[in-house]
Amino acid sequence: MDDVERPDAPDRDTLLQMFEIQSRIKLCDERFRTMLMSGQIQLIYYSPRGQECISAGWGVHLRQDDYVVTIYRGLHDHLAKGVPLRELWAEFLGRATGTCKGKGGPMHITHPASGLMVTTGIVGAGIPIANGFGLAAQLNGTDQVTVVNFGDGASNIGAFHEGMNLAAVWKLPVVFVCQNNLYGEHTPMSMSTGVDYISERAAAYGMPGVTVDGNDPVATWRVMGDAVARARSGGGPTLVEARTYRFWGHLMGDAMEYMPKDERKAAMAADPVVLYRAWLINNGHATEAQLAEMEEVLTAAIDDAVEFAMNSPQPDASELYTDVFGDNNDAMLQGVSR
Amino acid sequence: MDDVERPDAPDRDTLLQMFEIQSRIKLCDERFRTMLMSGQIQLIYYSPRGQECISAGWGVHLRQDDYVVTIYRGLHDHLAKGVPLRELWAEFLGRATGTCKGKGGPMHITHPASGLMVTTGIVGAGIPIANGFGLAAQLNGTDQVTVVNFGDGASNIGAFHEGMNLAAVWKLPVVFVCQNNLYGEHTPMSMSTGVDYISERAAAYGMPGVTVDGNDPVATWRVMGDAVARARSGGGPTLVEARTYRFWGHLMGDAMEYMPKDERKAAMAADPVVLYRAWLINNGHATEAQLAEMEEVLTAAIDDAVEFAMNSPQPDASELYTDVFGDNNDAMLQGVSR
Amino acid sequence: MSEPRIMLTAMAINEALDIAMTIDPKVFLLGEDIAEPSGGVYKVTNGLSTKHGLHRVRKTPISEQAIIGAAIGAAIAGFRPVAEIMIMDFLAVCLDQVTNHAAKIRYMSGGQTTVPMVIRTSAGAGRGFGAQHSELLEAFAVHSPGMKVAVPSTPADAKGLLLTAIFDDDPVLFVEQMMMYWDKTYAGHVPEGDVRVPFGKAATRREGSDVTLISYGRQMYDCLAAADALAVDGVSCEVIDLRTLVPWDEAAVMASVGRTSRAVVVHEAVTRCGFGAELSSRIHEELFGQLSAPVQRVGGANTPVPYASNLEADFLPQVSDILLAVRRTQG
Amino acid sequence: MSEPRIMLTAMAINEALDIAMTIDPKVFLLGEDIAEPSGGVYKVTNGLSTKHGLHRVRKTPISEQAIIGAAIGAAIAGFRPVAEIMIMDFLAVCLDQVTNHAAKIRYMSGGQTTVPMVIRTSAGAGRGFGAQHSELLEAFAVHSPGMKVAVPSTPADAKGLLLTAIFDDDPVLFVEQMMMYWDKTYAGHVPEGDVRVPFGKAATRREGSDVTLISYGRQMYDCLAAADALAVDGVSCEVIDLRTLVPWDEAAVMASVGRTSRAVVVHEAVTRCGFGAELSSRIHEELFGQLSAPVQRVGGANTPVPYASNLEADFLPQVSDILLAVRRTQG
Ligand SMILES: Cc1ncc(C[n+]2csc(CCOP(=O)(O)OP(=O)(O)O)c2C)c(N)n1
Ligand SMILES: Cc1ncc(C[n+]2csc(CCOP(=O)(O)OP(=O)(O)O)c2C)c(N)n1
Ligand SMILES: [Mg+2]
Ligand SMILES: [Mg+2]
Repeated sequence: MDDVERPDAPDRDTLLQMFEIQSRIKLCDERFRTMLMSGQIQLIYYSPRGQECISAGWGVHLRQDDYVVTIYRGLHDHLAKGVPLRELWAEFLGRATGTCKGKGGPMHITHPASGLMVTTGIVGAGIPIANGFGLAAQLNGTDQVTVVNFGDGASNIGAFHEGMNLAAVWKLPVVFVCQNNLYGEHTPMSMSTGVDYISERAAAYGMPGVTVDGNDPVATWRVMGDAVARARSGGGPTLVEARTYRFWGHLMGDAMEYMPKDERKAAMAADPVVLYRAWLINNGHATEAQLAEMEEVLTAAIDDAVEFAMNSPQPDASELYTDVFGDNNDAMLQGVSR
Repeated sequence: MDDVERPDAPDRDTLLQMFEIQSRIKLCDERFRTMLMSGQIQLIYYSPRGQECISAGWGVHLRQDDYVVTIYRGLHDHLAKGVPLRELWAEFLGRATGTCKGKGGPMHITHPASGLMVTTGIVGAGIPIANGFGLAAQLNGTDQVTVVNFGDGASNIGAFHEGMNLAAVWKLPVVFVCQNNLYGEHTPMSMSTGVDYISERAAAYGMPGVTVDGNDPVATWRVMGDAVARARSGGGPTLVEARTYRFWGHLMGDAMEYMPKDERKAAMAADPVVLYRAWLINNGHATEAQLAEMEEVLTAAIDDAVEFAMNSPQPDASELYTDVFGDNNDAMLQGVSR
Repeated sequence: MSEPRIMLTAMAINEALDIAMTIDPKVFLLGEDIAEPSGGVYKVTNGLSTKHGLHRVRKTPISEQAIIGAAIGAAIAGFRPVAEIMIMDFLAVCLDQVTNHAAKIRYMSGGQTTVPMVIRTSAGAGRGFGAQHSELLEAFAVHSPGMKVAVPSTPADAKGLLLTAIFDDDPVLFVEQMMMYWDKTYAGHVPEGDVRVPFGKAATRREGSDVTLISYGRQMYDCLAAADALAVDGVSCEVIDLRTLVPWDEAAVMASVGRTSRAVVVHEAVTRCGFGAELSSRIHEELFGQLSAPVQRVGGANTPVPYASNLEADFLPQVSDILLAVRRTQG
Repeated sequence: MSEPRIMLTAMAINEALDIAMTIDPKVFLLGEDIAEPSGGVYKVTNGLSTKHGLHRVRKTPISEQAIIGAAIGAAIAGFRPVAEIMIMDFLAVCLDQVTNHAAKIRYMSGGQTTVPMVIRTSAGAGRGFGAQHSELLEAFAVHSPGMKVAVPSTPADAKGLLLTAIFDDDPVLFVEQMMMYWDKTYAGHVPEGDVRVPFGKAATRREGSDVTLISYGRQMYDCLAAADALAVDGVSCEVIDLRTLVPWDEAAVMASVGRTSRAVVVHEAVTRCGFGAELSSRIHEELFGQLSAPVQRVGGANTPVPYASNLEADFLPQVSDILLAVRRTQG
């Protein structure tokens, strides 16, 4: 984000709210990585660092009763939808106090109270499911919106195609957010995808498609706002491609030998959260002290969540066998010698 | 086809060759339907009547060593690729002398000697498989072309999307022929598909896409020729949408209550094979006598094939257990009490 | 007492769907070609879109992943969707939505989100449809913890089990053998109204003392036919119809086989790694030492389903196969 | 005699791929991220694209149906493709290509077209990947006539069976438990060169006289550990490693159990309707009357795979479960 005032910017509250979400994500991510590197915790971790502005961009447009679906790389989306820090941390660490009692884990965060409905580890699979939430709202006659997040790589899988087409044909209130970080695991988008812009694919369904710089919070906010408003008002679905970059590769421990060093260096130098922070201050939307205080509060909340999670027990052994079915679990688990 | 001379038409031999293929399909289809209605034979039959010009349109461009993949509604494609009448009829009737010894049936006609490689009953599934034939040609450095046929309905399934994208990214020598007959089973295309023209979907893969009147043999011939030539010369895949109509609904016995009567009547009145026949005569490309003789020869060949098939035995009972694996079949079939 | 209401299987299923939609606005249907004017390729959903509206009887594109996905999301959001997968073999194009999502979501969310949906699917050989339209794949769902599985054999069960499935809070795979839809051989009395058949309760279709035939779905009739034939020879067969496979009625099976000391399990699916293997294993595990003969399995051949009618008939488990299997238990 | 060549499982697989590509130009690989510079997410294909070229080690989009489809077509056309499905649970997104096409095409074509391809896939719990990245699904393939299935337990078998799979004329599902790839616990001697291990020949990993433990893949080691523990108590276990499930070595299993009169089958997959049910059924069918106890099954819990490390460990079959099962056979 260039350091000039933006006539297209939202009001100050919204600007700060976006920053708050971005910072929460960034600080959370930093804590995860620090604790992972120091060996305090161990888990498969997909860092969303670099992609904060996208979730913040839709986050401020959504109500609590709107639905969000996301993927294994979902921490930013979970936080943008308001999943509470304590339960989120506890779930990432596999504790009984986690959102899912430690049974789902980072790839399967669910917190209906915040509207975070499904996190899936199967590339593209959340897209058809998101349509179901949209359909529920449509059938109920509410104006709830569903936002489903996925990567650039996901746009090559069958579920994307089927889901996009059905949403268009049924005019579902769903916003399809393709967080294009230019890579799917170790493969650059150009080696896997027949188009340069994922948003070009929207036309194949008669759906509006738009590409936005996902590192520009103001532009992203506007595009997301239009898409959410279209969905909310019965105008049907939109495909938003928000272009960004994964700072830390596919997952922690990734050697990143397939990412050109300069490319990554440049992306990190243009850290969108850092630039946005500076922009807020330089354009008088906030003072350094204000933002620092916000960050302090967030840090304290993360401290608290980490402590809560680290001090929480693992799930009781009996939990292995619960929640498989709603009723009569024992009978359903029958047929085991062990 | 209007009754005026066409400057875009191919040479006379090609024109007559196309008519020969169309007539073979039309006559075969008529025989199947007559025999089904009279109860002489019983089988699930998907009539290709109305779609003859499309297969003839690519048929005359292909060599024997080119590959074709098609679907349950595939009789026209089988014939256009040269599958011999006797074995084809025998397979449709489940006889030991059929292309597949009676074990595949109409939905699974295979005849590698003619280059008819796979017929599948799963909507869309032939598309990814066709890429494999294209890849084989590409890796072998031959200039063989693969033509894969599918319906409008198939363009909404995941396999279509994955297959199209991979073909584009790998620049495979494959021609994707969408035989758009406006319906998928009982559902009109407009109720299931986000675009008006399937060819619009090509852009989502950076692939050339073109729509042609599949009832116009000359126009279809030209478009198919371009696509086949592009594939053969290393120019990569093309999506051809050939628009047409199913005269007899989804399958024999279909009540067709979902097809507007007038629409069907108009389509049948504009029978593309009949119009083409008239055009050939009226524009001096053939005489009535010439075409009638051609039809007689074809009818005799069909008579022969029908007789051959009807007089062929069903497969031997032992065939149930063969061809499951290439070796050591007994051991592989182990584990049966029966 | 009222007259018996004799119905065909397809009509019984239709009635269950109608009742469910009538009593609960959260029930809706989705699938290919299920709406009017055609009412489904097998006419099973005939009339329902006219009565309940196209918003509740929803025709879809040919997009099975989208169908199951939409059902999952709507189910989590409080609906009770009934999705139709036209033919069971097509489960293979959307299995990810079924086994990785519908089945696992309750567990992965720690019980926060449930997926009360039904997947209705028609299945089975005998129609000359060939290798890709004739399979019974219930074993896939049984092997996927989180899925319940029902396979009715009578019109009354088709209706009663479907109603139970729709109002169950877990995802249910509901298998309808297409040979039974409109064939009068399988017609039977169907009680009026919202009469439900519970899951996990087998039906004893015939009592007997020498051997227990355990089956489900259409093959139950083959068991009855075999029992008739064996009765002539003085062999008394008990015929147990499981009705649901997850859960299945272990108590009833063990009690019966405990008495007869002989069992034959029969299903249409390919024998190898079919549900019959699970049944056989369980019976041996529980009743070892009480059995007079090993449990016999009768199932589809371990081959794809062939097209030619003679081979297709041979693929299917035959009454004669059951007779042979029973003889082996008499050894 | 030369020194033993101790290798890790991933390296042994890599060597098999390298040899196959070297000796036969028709062999090529395709899958997500398998090429350089990264060489695969588990580095199993490391170096191969550099050596054999990007046209033979083909990175694909995230499109599993397209991957398997391309392999099928190329296989029919005379190649021997080796497709990688990164994690076994993802088979669910492409199962149609596997079970409806790869498996059935030879049969449906009456033997005219064959599909000599391999699907390599990594599998298994124990890495904290949760419910959608941890499953063993070999039973799906065993229940799909036309597919062969291999699950190696040692580096030598991983190499030798993979070479056999690649040069076999039928489609093979080749299951690699990811816990074994780079773990020294599973390292072992691997013969140099094109040394193949035949399908359908079990390996007796330990001889014993009291009970037969039948397993495959990683769980074979749990069987050995159980056998060690039981030896202390004077119980002598024979450990049979099946190596391939289709075909499986009935002769070896029946001979061993015929001698010991007791059997425990062990695998990682969910127990219900797992391959263990097939094994158990077959053993009872063949050896009824010769068994001293019912065949015991030890497998994954009948639940999705949980995330928390303590639950995940409990999900997996444990050595202690095997000990308990053996005790049950001693009755
Ligand atoms: C169906 C399926 N195939 C493969 C994978 C393995 N996988 C996990 S993440 C990933 C890359 C996805 O890339 P993208 O959609 O761009 O999302 P990103 O990770 O970049 O956020 C792959 C291939 C999977 N989880 N699911
Ligand atoms: C995956 C799958 N879903 C559903 C079906 C059932 N089905 C068979 S044909 C058909 C309609 C296909 O329509 P289209 O692609 O337009 O081809 P057409 O029959 O019109 O030639 C359907 C839904 C199937 N065979 N495969
Ligand atoms: Mg990406
Ligand atoms: Mg059509």
